[in-house]
Amino acid sequence: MSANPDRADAPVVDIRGLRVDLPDAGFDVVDEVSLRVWPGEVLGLVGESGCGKTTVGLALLGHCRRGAEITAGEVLVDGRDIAGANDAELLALRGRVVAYIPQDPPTALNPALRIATQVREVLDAHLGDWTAEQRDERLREVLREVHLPSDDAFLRRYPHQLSGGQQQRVTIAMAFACRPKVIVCDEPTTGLDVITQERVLETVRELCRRHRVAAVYVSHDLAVVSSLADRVAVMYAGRVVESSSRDELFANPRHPYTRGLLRAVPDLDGARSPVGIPGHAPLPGARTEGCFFGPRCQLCSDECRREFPAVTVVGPGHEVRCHHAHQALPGEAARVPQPAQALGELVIEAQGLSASYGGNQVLHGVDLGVLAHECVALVGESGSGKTTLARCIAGLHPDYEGRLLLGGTELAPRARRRTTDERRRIQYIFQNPYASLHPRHTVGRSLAAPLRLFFGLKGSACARRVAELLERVSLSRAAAESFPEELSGGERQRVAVARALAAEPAVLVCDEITSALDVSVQAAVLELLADLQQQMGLSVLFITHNLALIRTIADRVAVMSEGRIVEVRPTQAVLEAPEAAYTRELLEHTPRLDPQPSAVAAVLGPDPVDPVRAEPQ
Amino acid sequence: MSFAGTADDVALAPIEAVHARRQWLETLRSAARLRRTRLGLLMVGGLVVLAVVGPLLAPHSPSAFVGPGLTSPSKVALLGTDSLGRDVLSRFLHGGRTVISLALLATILGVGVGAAVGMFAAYARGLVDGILMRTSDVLLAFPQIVLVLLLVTGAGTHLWLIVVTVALGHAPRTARVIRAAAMEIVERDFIKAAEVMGESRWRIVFGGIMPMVTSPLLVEFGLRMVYSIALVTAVSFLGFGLQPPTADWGLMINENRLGIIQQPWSVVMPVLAIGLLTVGTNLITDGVARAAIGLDRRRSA
Amino acid sequence: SDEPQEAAPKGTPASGTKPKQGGTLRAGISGGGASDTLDAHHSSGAAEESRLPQLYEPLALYDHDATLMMVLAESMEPARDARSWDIRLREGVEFHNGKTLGADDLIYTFQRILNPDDPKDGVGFFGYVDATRLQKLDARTVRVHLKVKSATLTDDVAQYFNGIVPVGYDPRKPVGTGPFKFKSFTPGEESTFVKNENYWRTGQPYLDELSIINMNDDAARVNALLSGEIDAIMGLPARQVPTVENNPELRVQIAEKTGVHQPLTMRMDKAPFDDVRVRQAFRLMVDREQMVQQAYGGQASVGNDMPGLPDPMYASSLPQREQDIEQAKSLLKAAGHEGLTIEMVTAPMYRGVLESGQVFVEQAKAAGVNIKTKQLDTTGFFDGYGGWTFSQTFYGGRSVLGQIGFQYMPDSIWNETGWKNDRFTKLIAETRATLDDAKRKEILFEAQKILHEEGTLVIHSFVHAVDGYKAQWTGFNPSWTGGPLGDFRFREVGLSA
Amino acid sequence: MLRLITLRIALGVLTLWLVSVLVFVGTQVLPGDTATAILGPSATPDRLAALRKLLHLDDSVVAQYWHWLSSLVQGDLGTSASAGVPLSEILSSRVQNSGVLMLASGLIAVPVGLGLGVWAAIRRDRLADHLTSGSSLVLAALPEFVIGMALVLLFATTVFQWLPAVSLLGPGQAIWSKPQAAVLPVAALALAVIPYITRIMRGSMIEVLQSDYVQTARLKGLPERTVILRHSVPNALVPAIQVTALQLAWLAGGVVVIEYLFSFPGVGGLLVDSVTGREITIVQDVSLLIAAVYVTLNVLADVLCILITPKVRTGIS
Ligand SMILES: Nc1ncnc2c1ncn2[C@@H]1O[C@H](COP(=O)(O)OP(=O)(O)OP(=O)(O)O)[C@@H](O)[C@H]1O
Ligand SMILES: Nc1ncnc2c1ncn2[C@@H]1O[C@H](COP(=O)(O)OP(=O)(O)OP(=O)(O)O)[C@@H](O)[C@H]1O
Ligand SMILES: [Mg+2]
Ligand SMILES: [Mg+2]
Repeated sequence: MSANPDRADAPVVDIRGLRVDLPDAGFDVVDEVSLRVWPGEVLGLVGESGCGKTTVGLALLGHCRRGAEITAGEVLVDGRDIAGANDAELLALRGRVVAYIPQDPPTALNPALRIATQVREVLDAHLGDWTAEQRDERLREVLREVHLPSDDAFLRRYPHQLSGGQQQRVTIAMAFACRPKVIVCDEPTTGLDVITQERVLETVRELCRRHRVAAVYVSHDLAVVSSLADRVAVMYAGRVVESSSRDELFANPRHPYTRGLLRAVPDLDGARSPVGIPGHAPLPGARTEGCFFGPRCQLCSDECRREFPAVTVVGPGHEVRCHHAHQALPGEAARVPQPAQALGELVIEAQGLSASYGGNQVLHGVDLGVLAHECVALVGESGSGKTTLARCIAGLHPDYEGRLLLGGTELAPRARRRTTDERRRIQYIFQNPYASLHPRHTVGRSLAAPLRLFFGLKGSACARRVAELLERVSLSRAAAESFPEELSGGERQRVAVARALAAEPAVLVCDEITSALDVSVQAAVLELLADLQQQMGLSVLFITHNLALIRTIADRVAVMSEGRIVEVRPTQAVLEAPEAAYTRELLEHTPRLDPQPSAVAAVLGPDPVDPVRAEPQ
Repeated sequence: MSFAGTADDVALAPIEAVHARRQWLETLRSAARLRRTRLGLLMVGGLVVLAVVGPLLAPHSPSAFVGPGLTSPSKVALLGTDSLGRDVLSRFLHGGRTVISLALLATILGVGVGAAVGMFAAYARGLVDGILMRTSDVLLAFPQIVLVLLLVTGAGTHLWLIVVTVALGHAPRTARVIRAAAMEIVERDFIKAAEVMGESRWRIVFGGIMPMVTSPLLVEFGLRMVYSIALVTAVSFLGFGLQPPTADWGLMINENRLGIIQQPWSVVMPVLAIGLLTVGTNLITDGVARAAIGLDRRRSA
Repeated sequence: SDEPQEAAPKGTPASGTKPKQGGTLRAGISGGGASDTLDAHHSSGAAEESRLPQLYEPLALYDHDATLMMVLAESMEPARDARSWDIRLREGVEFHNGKTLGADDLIYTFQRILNPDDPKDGVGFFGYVDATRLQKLDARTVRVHLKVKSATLTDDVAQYFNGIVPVGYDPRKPVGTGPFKFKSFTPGEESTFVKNENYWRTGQPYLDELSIINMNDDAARVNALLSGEIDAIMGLPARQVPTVENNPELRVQIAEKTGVHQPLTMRMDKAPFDDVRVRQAFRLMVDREQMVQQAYGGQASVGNDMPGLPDPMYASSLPQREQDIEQAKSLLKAAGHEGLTIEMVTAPMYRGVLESGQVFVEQAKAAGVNIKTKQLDTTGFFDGYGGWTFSQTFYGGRSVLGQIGFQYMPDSIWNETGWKNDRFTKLIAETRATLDDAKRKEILFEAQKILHEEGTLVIHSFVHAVDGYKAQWTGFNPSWTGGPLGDFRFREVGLSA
Repeated sequence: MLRLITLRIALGVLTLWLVSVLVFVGTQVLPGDTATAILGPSATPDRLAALRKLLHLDDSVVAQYWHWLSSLVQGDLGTSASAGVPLSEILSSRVQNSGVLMLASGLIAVPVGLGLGVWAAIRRDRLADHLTSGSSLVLAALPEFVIGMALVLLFATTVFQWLPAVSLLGPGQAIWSKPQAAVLPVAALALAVIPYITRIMRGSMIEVLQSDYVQTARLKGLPERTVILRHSVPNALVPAIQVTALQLAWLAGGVVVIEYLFSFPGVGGLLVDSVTGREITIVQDVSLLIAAVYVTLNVLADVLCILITPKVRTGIS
């Protein structure tokens, strides 16, 4: 893997000092971005959401979303400056020289056009001098290359008639159809399950290699990038803060953000617990003076607060923008594994649960129980029925057969039909904290609702309890008066946890509660949940499709596939010796941060042993 | 703003007393910053003021005869006389109250009922939704003007009847719009969350769903108001609405349409006023709609 | 009194020259609707009034000058006891289908009108004719037996909706003896007629074709005339008279002396009008001159609370009642109705009604009377007709005696105010029995005096009939009845030579 | 897909049936009936009774309803109570005239409205957009009779005298034989409808232009024409079709006021007259007709949307 930045041949992509502004709002989205990519090379562009990855990716095609504008810098693609190109030149470049694989294929494909039309029109637009037969031939060829059928019946399909993976392959086919020199992949695998993701990644990798295409691969997932990229650039708040070859970056990260990010990534193999970075990344317009990472940085000094660090070269092809690139991170205090609490009897139990949507049965006789003080992780690929099971338990999906028992008594299928106490004892935390809190209610009002409903609390008694709850989830009391929109995703999810705790429940059902969060924030929320579970002796049903998470949190793991539980065993046992073939497959395809765990372990040091972090800073 | 980490002691106010910024106020406030809204407010505000204080300014009684019919503007009658020889200016100054108040009442009633029905239908789903929507389908298919004709002819001309018929036309339309908006809301997790906790239906609909549909509701209110004004005046214009000798803009057009060549003022003034009123209302509505979209976009960002 | 007269083509055009033959007239009328009909014996208003006379003709009719003229009857003679009449039909009159008018047709017509299962409008006028005893004396003479005595059969049949139709008449194939033959008909829209070449009045009609177009909206009608879409319109609103007059291509026709009136009705058996002083007060509240000016734009003559202005029998020597607010107030006070509030029921039944109502409401304020208007639609209004304590109505022009028989007798169908005054009733009976003209006039004067003093109607004005037409036409002769467009006698109309 | 369409049509029929009940009940509440209207104030009780018997007005309401509906289904619109002519005769020319009015307004309004909408969306925030949006904002607000009055003042009476202020037609005279009579009413209706179509089309077009798939199309290097015509317009049409159908359906009712204003011999004027004249059967027939137009247009719009939305079209099969 040649990560040599001093390659003799010219880079095919050369971005110099790119700045994209929002002229109306009066601030920049990205600035001072310089990147180079050589033919046949994959550059991984990582960063948390909102840091400007897509903006940079689109700038490579000379495109800005409405309201944004390239205001400085050059974007040289194959020697031509895209930033200064006129409309006609852009038309000729896009799709032909530089192509784009969009983030979300269901919305990126035109729902009203057949896929053949959508692939074919790229060829028609750019290969006008070819004969129709030649273009037809290329159409089928490129479909074969992305491992899609190329028969007429398939060509006549509409996007909605394809699976998510197939849709993504169509967009890849469109991008590769004219054999461009550069492709920009904007998180092409987000939203795909691990197995599909792996196959799509393989396809991209293979095509880039075969056609010597340079790729800019945008992703927020370090594990994915580590398995694909030759070189990696880390972005934070609109700036590239570190870039280097992949191996160097993972082995020797220098920016505190990169290091924090690596620590926050949950690890499937190791016994290392993910550690979050306090706070959250600022959005454009909310960035501070000096180093944007300063407020979250443990090394932050006055210098950092004053000015944004310039580029420092710390090694061959390894550039960092940090005043403290050479300083070691203080030893992170990490959690002591709590002595396992004695597990009690079954708190909640599903017996032979079969659920369906209309005529479509998605759960087939599921038996699963959670003991008192126990955390059971429910894993399985997307669409396997995890959410459906959770909704049944919560009383949101009454269309099921079989029985649900809470402490031995059968529950009514519909939440409304259950007693207040039954409703109180089961609490459900939703996947998306952006959707589960009423946007027009203050945090205090959201928290007051369960207090009013379950304990009849009002007035200052209620307010006092709200304040307690907020403190319990490490939020300030002042947060009671804020609206969800004023909180970051992680803070919102804490509020959601607090709301569930307000009911003093016996069982918490957590449906992918971290999947909408950035890695650095996800780790912090997981820590909080694990602490609470231990301290309050809650039973938790923790649903996730991210196997890497379960080691940290779960006592037992239930693996679900196509509406059936295929394996339920203690976590350690499942991870080390999976019994079901399906479990094995899942484990195999889960991307790992680095093929050589020892290297990472060396960087991150030994597992921190400090007591629980009560509050992130 | 970040609330993480700091445990500073804030005085504990009862939750209910915590001042919740209302979405609609916020929308209106940001709408008021748009030029078109201001223009609309100016137009509507001016006409409302005119309607309210107009009668005090009127030089004559709106029903008094000040000269022969259809005379041109003179010292006595600044805008001339209408077909019966009454002062056009005085009648014009008196004629706004009925239009504005009837239209407003009809809009409040129709949009209120429609919104409640729409939200309940969206929330209840299934049979209740089916019945409510079928009913609204029937009401929608029933031509509104026929409804007005039948009811007014059947029960005689009563102001409340005009209000009710116009409202009856609005309710199903509003119900559809609000239902469509609420459909997506009821699927959101925060509604599910309230449901799981066992909140009452009433609270879910009015506390949970309603604050989420204030933008479409405001826009709908504006649109319906425009339509109310048009309909109330059209009914009077057709001669099925307000009764003489009421001074009313719609009626004035109908009464004096014939004399438009000799004495255009008695028609032009009310036509102008109605036009300004509806256009102004529409400008405000448009501003509100834009502001609402802007706020929502900022919020989802 | 109503001497049978020889009916000859008369009515020399009041204006313009004698018409020449040919041409198509498009006349705009109002009052039509979906319930329009061509049935010879049924009328729901002005629309039928305009159409039926073109197709059908009755035995007799009033002429423009309020005299009675024989039409299809050659003569109508009462028996001495007035229990039967002999009717002799005109000779050589042909129906549109070529059949000659005869006694059987008359009998058939009377039976059709008087059919107890489906009585027609005429019943209200000569319902006293015994339909079972219609005696054919010869080919064109019929003896009609009456259930009660009547000396006024000639007056009673003199309505346009009593046209003689042939035996076996089918309204869907309208056949009569009129000056025009049926061509097409769409209710509420338009009807067209073509010249009856065999019309018995030689020389008439002048027109080749006639088209009567219904346009209820005044503005539409006026616009149509101004833009030349049509040739003549009835009911030109007073305010439009100058516009039309100023147009050199158009003419205005005003019939100034008509009996058309739009009175206010006060039910005398209901409070407060059971007190004659209240009725008198109401009559004193009207400023009639202002009424004429404001409500009718000057196109009306002041009324004196009695009907029949153009009739020579009209009591014109009675003093004209003037507005007297003080007097009205004191009468009301005496009756205990100071500051009275009352509801006036009305409907847009005819142009001018709503307007005059509004003027009255305004004028009543001066006397401290607060009138609330309740406007119904016309059908709704007439559905409850006779039940309204205080309302408005309208009447076309009739003779004094005709109107009295129509409205003022205890058994009159139109007696919407419940007017009943024994002395009045007696005087009218006396009038009817009296043969001497002068004597009759005297008695009738006495009766009219009672109406003037105690009556239940406020007859504030007599409305002019105003028509507009293109200057090239002639023959629209003003009629005392106020019947528009020369009483719809289109047979007299033609292009000026 | 067929199932979906069938379901939609069945719902339409159900709606129509409910409307028919409502219309029938509605017409029963009118004071006075056909008989009083025909005979007028001079009616004596015997004459009324006789006529009522003749017109079957004494039958039970249910029987009357059944009689009306069953003959209607068989294509018999009933008979004019007074004129004795079949209502189909009275109605047919009126329906034709109104139909032509609606059709002409629709044929003008739909393409103009859609075209302006697309144009304004493409020129978003530029002068063309501001002009279009501004004028459609104003026009959409103005009541149709105000627009009509303004047109009359402008083109028929006060400013220019180019066109007739009223639309007079002979019986049986078809509107197309006198097109100038239809110009102003058609213009008034079209002007009342266009802004709505423009606004929805602009809005939905803007949404589509901001969609990911249009961005994808642009990033594929497709010419702007293709991006607009192939990728944007067809997808933007779906919501526009619904609104357009509603607007065209509105025409069926809105025609009443405009017909009154122009004395246009269509169903609108007939309706007003018939209510006053208690020609109940006409009121019922016309109301149902307007409702049928409304329902049919909506069903058509839905079917059209089903047909142009591949997801729905192929989804259920
Ligand atoms: N045209 C625009 N108008 C307004 N805001 C914009 C625009 N383009 C980008 N932004 C803002 O700039 C920030 C960076 O956006 P961008 O989409 O590039 O981030 P990203 O790293 O791709 O995020 P994600 O991981 O969520 O896709 C975001 O907060 C976004 O809201
Ligand atoms: N509302 C719904 N109507 C119909 N089918 C549904 C609905 N929700 C889910 N399904 C289907 O039920 C199956 C199980 O869905 P479920 O959401 O329970 O899966 P999941 O395991 O939670 O997936 P993910 O990891 O993507 O959240 C899927 O095939 C899905 O398509
Ligand atoms: Mg992105
Ligand atoms: Mg799920």
